[in-house]
Amino acid sequence: MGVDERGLIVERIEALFASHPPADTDERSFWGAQFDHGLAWVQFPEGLGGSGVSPRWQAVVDQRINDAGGSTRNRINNVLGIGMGAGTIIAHGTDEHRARFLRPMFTMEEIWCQLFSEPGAGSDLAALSTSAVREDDHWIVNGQKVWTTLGHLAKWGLLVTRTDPDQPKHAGMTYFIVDMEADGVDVRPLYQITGEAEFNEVYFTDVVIGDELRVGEVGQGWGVAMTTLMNERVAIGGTVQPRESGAIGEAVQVWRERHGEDGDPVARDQLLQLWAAAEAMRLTTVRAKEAATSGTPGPEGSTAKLQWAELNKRITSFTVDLLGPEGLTYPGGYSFTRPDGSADVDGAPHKRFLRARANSIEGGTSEIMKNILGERVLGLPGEPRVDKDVPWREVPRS
Amino acid sequence: MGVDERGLIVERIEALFASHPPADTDERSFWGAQFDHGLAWVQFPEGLGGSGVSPRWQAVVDQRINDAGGSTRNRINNVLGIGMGAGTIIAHGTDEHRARFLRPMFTMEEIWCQLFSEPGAGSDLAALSTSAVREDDHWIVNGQKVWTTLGHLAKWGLLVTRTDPDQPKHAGMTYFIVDMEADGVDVRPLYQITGEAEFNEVYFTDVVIGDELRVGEVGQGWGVAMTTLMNERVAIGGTVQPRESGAIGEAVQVWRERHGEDGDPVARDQLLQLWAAAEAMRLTTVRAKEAATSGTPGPEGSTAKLQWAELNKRITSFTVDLLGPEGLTYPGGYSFTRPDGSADVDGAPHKRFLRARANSIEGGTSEIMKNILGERVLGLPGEPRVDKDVPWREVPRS
Amino acid sequence: MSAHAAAPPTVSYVLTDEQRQLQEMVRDLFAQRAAPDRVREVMLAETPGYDDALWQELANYGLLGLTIPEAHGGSGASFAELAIVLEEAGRRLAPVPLLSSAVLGTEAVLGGATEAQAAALLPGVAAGTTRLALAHLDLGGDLLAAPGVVASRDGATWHLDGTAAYVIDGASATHLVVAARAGDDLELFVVPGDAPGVSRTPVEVLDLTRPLATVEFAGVEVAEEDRLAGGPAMAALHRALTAGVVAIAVEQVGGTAHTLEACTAYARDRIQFGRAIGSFQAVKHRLAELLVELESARSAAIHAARVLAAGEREELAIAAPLAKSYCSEVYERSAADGIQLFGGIGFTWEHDQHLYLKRAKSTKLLLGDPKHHRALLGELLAL
Amino acid sequence: MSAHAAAPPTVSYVLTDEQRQLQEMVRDLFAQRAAPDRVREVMLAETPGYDDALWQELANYGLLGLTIPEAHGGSGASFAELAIVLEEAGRRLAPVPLLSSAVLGTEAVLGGATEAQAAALLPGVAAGTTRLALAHLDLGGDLLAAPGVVASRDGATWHLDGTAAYVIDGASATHLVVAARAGDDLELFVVPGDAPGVSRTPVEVLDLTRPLATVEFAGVEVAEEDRLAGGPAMAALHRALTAGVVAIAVEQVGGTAHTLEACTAYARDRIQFGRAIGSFQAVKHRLAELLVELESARSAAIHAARVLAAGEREELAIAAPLAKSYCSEVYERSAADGIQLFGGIGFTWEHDQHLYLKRAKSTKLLLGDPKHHRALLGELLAL
Repeated sequence: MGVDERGLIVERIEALFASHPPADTDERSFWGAQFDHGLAWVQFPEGLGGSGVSPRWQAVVDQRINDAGGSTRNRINNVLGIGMGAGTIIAHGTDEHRARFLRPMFTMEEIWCQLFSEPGAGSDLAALSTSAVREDDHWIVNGQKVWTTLGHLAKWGLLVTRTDPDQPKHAGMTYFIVDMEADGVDVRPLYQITGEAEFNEVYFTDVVIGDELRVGEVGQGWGVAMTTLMNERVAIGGTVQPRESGAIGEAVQVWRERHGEDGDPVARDQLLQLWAAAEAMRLTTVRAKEAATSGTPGPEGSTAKLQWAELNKRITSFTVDLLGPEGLTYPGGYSFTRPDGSADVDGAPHKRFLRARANSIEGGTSEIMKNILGERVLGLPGEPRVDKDVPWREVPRS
Repeated sequence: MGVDERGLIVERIEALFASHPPADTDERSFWGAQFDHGLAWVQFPEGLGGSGVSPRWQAVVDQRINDAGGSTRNRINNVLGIGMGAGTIIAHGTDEHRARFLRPMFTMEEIWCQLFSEPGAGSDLAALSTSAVREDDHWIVNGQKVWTTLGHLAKWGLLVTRTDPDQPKHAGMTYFIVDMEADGVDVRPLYQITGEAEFNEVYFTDVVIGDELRVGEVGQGWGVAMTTLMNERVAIGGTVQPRESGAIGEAVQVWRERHGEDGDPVARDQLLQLWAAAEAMRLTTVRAKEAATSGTPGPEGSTAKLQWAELNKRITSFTVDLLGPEGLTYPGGYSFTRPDGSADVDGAPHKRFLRARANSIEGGTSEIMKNILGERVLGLPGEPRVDKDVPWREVPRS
Repeated sequence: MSAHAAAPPTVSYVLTDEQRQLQEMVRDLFAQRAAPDRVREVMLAETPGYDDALWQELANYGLLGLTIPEAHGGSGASFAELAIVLEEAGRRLAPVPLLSSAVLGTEAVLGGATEAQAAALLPGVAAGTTRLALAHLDLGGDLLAAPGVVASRDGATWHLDGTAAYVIDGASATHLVVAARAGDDLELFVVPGDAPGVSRTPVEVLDLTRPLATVEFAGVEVAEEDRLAGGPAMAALHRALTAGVVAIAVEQVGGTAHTLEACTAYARDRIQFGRAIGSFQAVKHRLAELLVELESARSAAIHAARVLAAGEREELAIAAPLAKSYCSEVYERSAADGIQLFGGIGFTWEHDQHLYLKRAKSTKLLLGDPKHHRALLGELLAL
Repeated sequence: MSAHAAAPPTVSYVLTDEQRQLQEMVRDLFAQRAAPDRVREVMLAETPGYDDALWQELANYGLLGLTIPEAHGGSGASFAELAIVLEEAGRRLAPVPLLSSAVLGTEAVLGGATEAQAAALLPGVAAGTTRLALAHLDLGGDLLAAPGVVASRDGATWHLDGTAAYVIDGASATHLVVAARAGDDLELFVVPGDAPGVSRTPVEVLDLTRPLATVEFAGVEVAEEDRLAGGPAMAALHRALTAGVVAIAVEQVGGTAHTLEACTAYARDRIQFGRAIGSFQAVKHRLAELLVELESARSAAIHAARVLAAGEREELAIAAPLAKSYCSEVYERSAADGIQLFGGIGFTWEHDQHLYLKRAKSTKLLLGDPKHHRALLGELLAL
């Protein structure tokens, strides 16, 4: 079977490259053709950007595109759509959703954002209170969301709302696709400790969403959101990077430039501890990738996310220490600007140090990740719950 | 007021020393006279070994005795009596208890032990199941206790029992003094990972205790036990030691003997981290002692216990690492003997390394200590409880 | 082995009634005058880099001359009292140049000036009209490295050339205490901040609440009478830096205490899963650990401040690096954990926790990082 | 910079069907034959220091010759298969001399022996009748330090004098592979354990499940034909020690995995406060962290075993110290945390967790501690 799949994929790649030489085709056209050849998400059905094969062939496709001078930056720059929304739409959307949204998402004609977290619903996402009230064939949405990456650029948002406050918290939610250009949607920059606004706050005031943009059944929004989040946690920290890249690569570079072989042995040992931990983690992603034979992300993805977040924080902090007195500076100053693109981190070690503080918060805090690992992987019992089996409106919130 | 107290104490010390020169009096006679002069526990009432003054004067007394060549080792060798039982008897005992037990406790004519923990009731002490059933003027006790220091040497035990299984767990307990030589008391050595049996298991089979040996009211055993435990946690880690003594002193000694100024800089920095932590902790005990104006031990004692336990574990483990290949050995071998005296630790670093593993378990685990600090000192709310307000016999146990 | 002796009993850890009153007064003052909005206003302003009204108020209360003799306009208290002010300033990140002027600058002058020089300089310092900054680092910025400024003498006039880096409050100080190499010697000069040939450039700093400047000297003329001539300049510089190290440790304790208090309050109020998050062990235990660390750090810092105040030099040589290394790490860990405990909101610019993280990171690196101070400790203990 | 290249794609991390069968078979075998009671019985017995019946069973299954060529009586598999056996042995603390004989001794012979010497020795090793032990440390016990044994040649006969310390299974081995100094050279000799002049004294060990001996050589006569002459002895010794380092890392993963499983089971069953203790975050989160650490350690150890099996020497030079340093620390932390998680019962002799703690501490120090291996790594990476 694997042999057939490989043959199919190689054949399609060659057909794609013949009609649209990667290096000589503009990005948008190329991505459209890639979609039409079933090579956007190879595990998706035919006609929806897929070829119905194992998702592991996607790496082969992307590698070939990169080798041939093409771009796969859409996966990064529209990550909330391509990485998380697409899988959700395939799993829970209607045929109309699939036909309408997937292709322009993949070609980046339409950017997507995610509207889950709220000021009062962070780790406890299911406590969310943004309301959607049905009127005839549409819904009226009011509330506030936070941490909305790309919100200011997005055409569409993945939105979870409270539709029945009298149900227990997990049972009264409904999931929508919302037009970010609709009346009553107000996107404001949210400045972070780096001095940049990578995220947004989004306010909804009497925003109208047609019922045809509902994803999943009324009251089933939690299950749909979980599909999106599982994809997110796999995306964070779960990809295989080259040895000595990322944060540890930067630490090594600072060490070589400023310390090197005459450097302080104590700092060197700390660097090597971090190097070893980073490499052991990297080898785990290699191993996990090799072991993954199906495309369904499971709780194992949480391991990588947790470990990466904690290690990234340690390494970036250590790197600033290696700078010595220059660690007192913030090159370029606090700009109070909105960076381009999504959460990719670049710039001086100082900014990466600050940016990394969010790693253990965004996409599931480290505490939540440990609960998930403990309960779903190790099978430990949950804590006594005071917020289940009672109507949402009766549960204390802040 | 402080001036009066000082004058009183100094006067009594001088009277004691005049009649019983510390260096020339046998220990037992001296301790008896010390008791009779009100200098055993200075904060206790007159006639019960005390002088009714602030407990801080005790340090002056003990210092003077030591300086004069006398011994205060009774405080260590009968620690469960002098350190914990005495305060409990003063607070909750009858006049008969006070008259009968305190003096021979202080003179070490009678050794005491503590019978709280059970195999199924460790951190959750209030889950204990050793039963005491009333018959006329006495009680019949059945059950098993563990971690009984000095159990094999003790004349008397501080015992907490379950007297009403139909009450919620904290309400159905009663506290007794038990004669360890009574019929039906079986003390067995409990070997530890060091190969020694510093503790015992104690089995009770139809042991008879007269009601006159009950401490506190029936059903009030939990409150009495708390008095004992507060004294214990203060005793552990709360005393002021000289700089560079104890575990860090041993680490420094190993470093000097085997490494010294040419030693590995990485190990030196680790040693100095531990040195700094140990000294900061020591200075905290100095500060706490100076700040303590009353003799009522409070939850602050938990800070010292928690910190000392965790640090002692780190230091003793590091010290074995400093030994290099000799860390592979266990000098003297595993003896399977019962050491003299109480939990004082001596011998090779290897044994201290193993012994220290229990520091964060005995006298309240570090997890319990953190709960106490979080809830009683910081005022954080407790967890939802499933074991309160229901009869003890209905609560799940293991 | 005398360096090993335990802290002498002359040092007391308990506040006197007067000290407690001072603590309450200063805490109230900073709570009112160094509220977060005001701190942000000052830190984002182009100039002057500190809050002059608050500074004058501190002067009016006599808090800028606590270690200055009464003969020179000070209150003749001790570093123990100054430490109380520094801890409270650290708790609020108060935007005033205490570290630069009241500690580093004042101690350098106290250590290096003649009586006449002290009489000329210190009354202004105590009154708040003179604000000193210590310029002693080269661009490499190593602690006690050869300064980047060279002094050459021409009769009764000196010429200063070179660059001093990472000068705390260097742009706003009225006077710079400049450590300069003069042949094989080190000399300290007091130079007006606006003297001809002095140019001061603010550094883009991680911690906006503590401005730094790069100060360049191009043929700056200094009269011989402005060379501190009361004693060896190296000893005076060492005295200033030791006091600075202790001051930072005390300030770090204040910042850690603030973090613990703020996080604890939040953990009591913030509800997730129908419960206050402080009821979860993941949060509760981390705060309990922080409490333990804070109390130890406080002990180390108080000890150092007290032995400094008591003039116990031998013990200070141990106590200062102990405090700086230990408190730096506790502050950094607590400030970083604070962000995690606050969660997403803690990562926003509008929340204050990041100001503490940045202060923690900066003070950890300032005047020698923990490894540096542990190495000093190792030498003293002969380990 | 080639040492920096990522792991070559030739190394696979997924078990083949055959390897999975081997893993299941060995796991079952040790579960039955190396149950805790049996481990304790062997460890407390005066002699022989290992379980001979289990050893013979391993031999019968062909597990003692996995890395020995078929021509010499082995199964001609690879270190990847041996690593599977070692991990399972580590999981059970199986009382068999795998590390000493199947790894250190066998690799020294494979690296140093002539074809004839290999043909004479290895069939017995594979059959379990020959048990090798490597004697290469002096009393100082540093890794690769000058051995404490000196060899002097007299015609076709060598004389060995001196002491070899910390010889793993040295008292029970049938043959010792002795590293000795011969002038400026290093030589390896194969000496029967009961040769005249050899005296072997068991060491009082922290980890009773892995006996060590001090072996003294007093004018021991060895024929030239028992000097390993197939290649440079230093290279053979290095090969043996590298394999030993990787073997220990793999074994440490087995011990860590056992600890996590045992603690998790206990945390599900043990009730305090009316709840399984695994429902408390203090326990749950620590176990989750342990899971993360275990999986990383496993990756590092498997990687090292696979590159060793694949003969990728350049990558092995990085992979081996990486695995030893990382897995040692994970094992030690997990084994110590295990005691805490079990609480009081975990501190008793009758509970098994202390056996893992002692194994963890011992293997951390054996053949170079983590700092040593990180220093090696630093040299290789030019950091």
